[in-house]
Amino acid sequence: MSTLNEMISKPEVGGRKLSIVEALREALCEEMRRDDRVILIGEDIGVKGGFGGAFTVTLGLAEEFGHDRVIDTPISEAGFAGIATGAALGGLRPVADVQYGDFLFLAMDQLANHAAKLRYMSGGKLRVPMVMRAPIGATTRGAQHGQSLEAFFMHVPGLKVACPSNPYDAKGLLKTAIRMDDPVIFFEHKLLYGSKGSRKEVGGVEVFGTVPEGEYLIPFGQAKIVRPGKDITLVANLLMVHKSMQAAKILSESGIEAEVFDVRTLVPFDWPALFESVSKTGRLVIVEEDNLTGGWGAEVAARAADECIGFLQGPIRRVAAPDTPVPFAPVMENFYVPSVERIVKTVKSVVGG
Amino acid sequence: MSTLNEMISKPEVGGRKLSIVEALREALCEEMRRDDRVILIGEDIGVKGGFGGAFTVTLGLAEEFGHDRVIDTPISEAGFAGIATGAALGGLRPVADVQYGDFLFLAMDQLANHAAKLRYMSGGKLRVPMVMRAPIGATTRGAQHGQSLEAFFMHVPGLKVACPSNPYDAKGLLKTAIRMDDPVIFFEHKLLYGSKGSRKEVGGVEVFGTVPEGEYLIPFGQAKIVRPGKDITLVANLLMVHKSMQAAKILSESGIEAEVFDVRTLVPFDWPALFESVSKTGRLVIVEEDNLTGGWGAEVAARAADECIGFLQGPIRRVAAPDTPVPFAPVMENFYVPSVERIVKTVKSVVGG
Amino acid sequence: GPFMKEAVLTNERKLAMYRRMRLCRMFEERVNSLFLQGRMPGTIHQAQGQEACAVGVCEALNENDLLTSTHRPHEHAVARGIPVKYLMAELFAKKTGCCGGKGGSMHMGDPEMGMLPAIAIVGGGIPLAAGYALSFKYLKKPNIAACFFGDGAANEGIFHEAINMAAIWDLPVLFICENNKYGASTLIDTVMKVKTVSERATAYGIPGKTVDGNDVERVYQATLEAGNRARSGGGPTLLELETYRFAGHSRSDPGHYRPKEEVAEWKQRDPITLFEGACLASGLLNEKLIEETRTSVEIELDEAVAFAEASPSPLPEECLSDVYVE
Amino acid sequence: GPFMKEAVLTNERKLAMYRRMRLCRMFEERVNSLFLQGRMPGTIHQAQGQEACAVGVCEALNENDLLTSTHRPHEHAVARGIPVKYLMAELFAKKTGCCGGKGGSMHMGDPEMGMLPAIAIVGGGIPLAAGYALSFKYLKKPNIAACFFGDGAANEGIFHEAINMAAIWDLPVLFICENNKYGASTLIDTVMKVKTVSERATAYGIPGKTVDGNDVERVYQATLEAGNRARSGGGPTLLELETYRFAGHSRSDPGHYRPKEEVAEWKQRDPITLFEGACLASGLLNEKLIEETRTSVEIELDEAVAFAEASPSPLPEECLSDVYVE
Ligand SMILES: Cc1ncc(C[n+]2csc(CCOP(=O)(O)OP(=O)(O)O)c2C)c(N)n1
Ligand SMILES: Cc1ncc(C[n+]2csc(CCOP(=O)(O)OP(=O)(O)O)c2C)c(N)n1
Ligand SMILES: [Mg+2]
Ligand SMILES: [Mg+2]
Repeated sequence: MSTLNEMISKPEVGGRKLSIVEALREALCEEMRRDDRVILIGEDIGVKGGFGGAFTVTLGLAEEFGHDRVIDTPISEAGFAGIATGAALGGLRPVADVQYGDFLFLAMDQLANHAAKLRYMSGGKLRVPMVMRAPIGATTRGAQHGQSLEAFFMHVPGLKVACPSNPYDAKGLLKTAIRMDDPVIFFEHKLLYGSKGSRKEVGGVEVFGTVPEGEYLIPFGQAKIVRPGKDITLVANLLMVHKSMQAAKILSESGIEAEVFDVRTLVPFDWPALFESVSKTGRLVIVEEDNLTGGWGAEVAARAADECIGFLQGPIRRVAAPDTPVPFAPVMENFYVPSVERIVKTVKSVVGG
Repeated sequence: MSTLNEMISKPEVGGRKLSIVEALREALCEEMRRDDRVILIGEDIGVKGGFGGAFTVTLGLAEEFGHDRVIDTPISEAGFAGIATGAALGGLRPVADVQYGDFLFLAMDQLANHAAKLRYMSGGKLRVPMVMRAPIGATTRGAQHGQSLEAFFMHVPGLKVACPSNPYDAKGLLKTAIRMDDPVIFFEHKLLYGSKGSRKEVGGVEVFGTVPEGEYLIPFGQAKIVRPGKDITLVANLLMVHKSMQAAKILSESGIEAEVFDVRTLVPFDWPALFESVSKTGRLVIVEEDNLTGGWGAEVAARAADECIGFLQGPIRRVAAPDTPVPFAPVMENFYVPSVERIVKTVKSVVGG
Repeated sequence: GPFMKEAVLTNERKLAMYRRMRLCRMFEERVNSLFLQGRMPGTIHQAQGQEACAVGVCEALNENDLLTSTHRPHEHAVARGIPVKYLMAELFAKKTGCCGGKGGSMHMGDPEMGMLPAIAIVGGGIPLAAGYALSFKYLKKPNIAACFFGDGAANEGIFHEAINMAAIWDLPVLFICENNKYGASTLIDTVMKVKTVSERATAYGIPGKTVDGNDVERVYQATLEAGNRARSGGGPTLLELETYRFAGHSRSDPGHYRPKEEVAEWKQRDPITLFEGACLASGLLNEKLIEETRTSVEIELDEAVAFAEASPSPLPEECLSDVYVE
Repeated sequence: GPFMKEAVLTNERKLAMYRRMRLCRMFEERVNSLFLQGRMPGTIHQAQGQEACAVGVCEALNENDLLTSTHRPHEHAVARGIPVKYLMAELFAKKTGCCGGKGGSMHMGDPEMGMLPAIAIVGGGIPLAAGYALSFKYLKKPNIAACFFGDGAANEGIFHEAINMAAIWDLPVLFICENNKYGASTLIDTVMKVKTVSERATAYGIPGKTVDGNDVERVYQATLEAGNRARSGGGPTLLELETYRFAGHSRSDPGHYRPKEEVAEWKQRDPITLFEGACLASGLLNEKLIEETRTSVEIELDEAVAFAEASPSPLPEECLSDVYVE
């Protein structure tokens, strides 16, 4: 994968190859050094001899910043989401995290009814500079530990949503999210974390991207064309960017040049870039791990069906998980998660048809 | 409105004019008489001298069926959603309700991670025959009491979603939901309840539909063309069906015949009927009170942009609430909630363009 | 150490508290009649009868302390000292309202006056107060957060989670339960086996205390005590104020679920009459002063209504702003 | 009245309990080695050291009672009597597994054997057990629901909401907290000020009790007692079982956050060794019987693995079924 990944996170001079876990940890570390108000709050994130969070992202940070800034919580997702929100109102910049994205449902009221709406309810007097990190994606853990949840939060006005596909974006977007004065839901894909630490996953993608030393920020709302192409636009995020890149490679062998569009942030979404790409290619396929019905891909399709209808030379199709919970058995999970083959097949059905 | 409403709920012989509140109450009453296992569970639903729920739907039922079957709960939405789920697993048919749909976020984990997935996790051994009723819609109560939440639940595989626009459908769909072996989220619009009881709302629509005496069921997954038309398909639910009907009337004066499509249930959705209508009219506008981005209308647009692309003579547009929380001030709320004028304007932009 | 108010109330402060209680009550009465005249949109949840809670607690707070409230926030906002004209304007849905017309009755508040917009999700404000207290502690500020909620909120999971975290981290926050016996139409005894809400403090290893919520001086003392404890690092307290709402749950509620005798009994213990009586007895108040207070409050309310009516409505498109900072 | 088991355990039952404890332990050990050989997908949370809880509780349940479990369900499922071959097949992700391969380690269970699929959301099973108990009470069945959860789950809001409702409605449900001192890497004392989880029962007005969770007879007696109370309309009990997990939190956890001495100490109190010792002392067991037990368990596990391996995988498309009934 690393060559594909090179194309994604444009290597910079003085950069080093990092996994997403390392890139995220570096972003947290840099921001905490830069700004005292940045604190971390979550389960098992700072315990001595512990995990550094469910996926080792915060490993070592308690040692450097102490337990006043790396706060281990009880298992109380709604509670610490609300406490992070309150602390943000009070002037801190909390970065909270749930161990698996699926647990965001426990904090849904605090995130959707409170964090997202407080600024509005106050007539613009309040700011909620908090980040909620959430690992998503199916990894043979079954129905309650494998969902993709972007669509739920993309649909909550007041929240911003990021979903990086590689270490370079992960670091740059997380640093931006932490400095942002609005609440951000920051999605990370478990299979992209990389194998450093004890948590290597079967089916994991070795994404070691080149990440520049030190300071850089990536603005929200700027998508990235990770592969230019003239025949069709493939819109994807997180793990699906990599599968789309693989599909694009295969497709080009049969003369189809796909443009791969990495959304990077769902809220705000880079609509102008999408419309430009679709107007150019005339064809659109959206690739998401989320369940088909009501996934974020539906919004992308809907916008294109409004703005680009005159340019479309074929149906807009989505490659997504079927409308079922995440199954445990690998044979079923592999059928559930969109595969490179399904992407190729769907693209051909659009280009052909 | 009542004439429009006539067209919606096809009067039957022996029918009486009922408000949606009365129709829902009658459905609960009939099902409770028919089946001992049907129980109600919620806040302030059976208290002597109380409200009969936030909108009087359960008024009088505790008197007939007793407090073992009309169970008043503490203010514990997650808890009683889970208890209703457990009771359903144990063989009862609970009909739970939240006082305002907004509070469903508190029960999101129990509904989305448990009720929706238990059957699947058990390999098909379990059934979860429960209903969760939820009043939605903006009624000058502000950001935490006026959201439309259909999209969140349409996106959870394992849940079914109903959203009736009139008394006839309300009764028939609720009876079906109660007899169904899958968990159902049943949305009701506050402005459609009708003025019976103490709860008349400003801007409320007087929907007194003709409802036949006694037994009838309306299957899920059957949309209703409430107004036939050849020029454009207007897809709507709940209150927006009525606004779409008003818009259609105005449009026909300028020679545009809109076909108004009442979805009735979002899960399952009557896709064949939608595709048939759009293939016929060649134009599609979706009208929803939900926030635009990621609303259920996006899914409708996405499906049509896949299945009907060859028939489309114009862009697919959505008339929805903007991506903001619900504002309190009526002047702002009226701007927020899709108006008849906006529907007319949007339709003309599509038919014209 | 942090600034701590005197436990003993000066006459001056007592008179101010008396006037504030009157202002709370008369504000609610004025709002009620305006609402009945159809001059206010939405619904309202009023607090007549709970003035001693609002005023007693707020009197014990410092300027930069933080207050959170509920769906029943009018008196909390008045007691916290937000000028009534901005509250009235909010209820009139005007641009000059404390929330610019975006909040309304259930979200009254003003962060610049030390009160978050009220939270209308029962229990929803509890973790926000705890989190705000975390920021106070982290930033080494001498302040506390005080969180109002009702008896009904004590059965929400968030009550459990937030109080537990405040307890283990010794956060400077007061959890103040206005126990008015009912959550909407639901009698507390039917949804809780324990006799008092404050007993639940034991589950978190923090002090719990139940006091007469209609005795404004008791409420003040109890809040001050718990507040001083919190300010000096002693952690949170669960303070239960036994009180009663004279009006229905919301405007549309005639309150038939409450025995007439019970209502009558509590009206006998009207917190304003009680405090007035005490002040009359001690000679601090007299009929003339009482009359003057009423008149000055009337004038303040007249001006507030005039201000609200004269204020512009927001523009429809303004509903699009204040969603994000950037 | 409802059927209630004898408090005094016959030798026959003790021997059965002993074998079941062995089966639990050896099942976990077998699963562990199979997992390390890469023959099982996903992750696993094992319960070696907690056998007395699983077996003591399940011994006190009747056939049609209902058990709910957690992310650490293997021993609960074995103790409940689900044939190990179906559990093994589930871990092998086979169609013959107790969940047809859709559940996996964290959702082990079989409703037809009186155990819901385990709930992997910490605390998530608590209201389900209470709701199931509501159905028992409503349908006038003589049964109870028993709900396992960990010490960490006692800080989830759902714990508060569900136990409170079970209390006010006197539901026939047992809330059984396996307090193994840690929630993942988090020491209970750091996330709770109270010394025991059972103290929290007072907040709901129900009995709370803490017993030695490594003493299977004590666990049985306590569960039976609470169960009889529940069966006869006395309502729920919060039962805390003090125990310890010998292994890491999950397969990937070396457990460095626990003092070696602590682990060693608890291993001294291995629940199986303790019960074995007692049975040897009373002459109920002898080396020969112990050896025979081990052997028969080995054979049962060999057969389970053989069954699992010989079983077909589900078809990929089968992931589309079992979402809805209709
Ligand atoms: C989470 C949630 N559930 C239900 C409601 C509806 N509701 C509004 S106020 C109320 C009663 C609250 O009772 P209590 O907490 O005692 O406060 P009080 O009204 O007595 O001041 C209810 C059920 C709500 N606003 N939020
Ligand atoms: C709601 C939720 N939050 C977090 C997790 C991740 N997680 C799984 S097990 C666990 C620790 C649970 O501790 P405890 O309840 O004591 O059970 P134990 O593992 O000790 O048996 C955590 C945090 C989860 N599965 N669900
Ligand atoms: Mg109350
Ligand atoms: Mg534990």
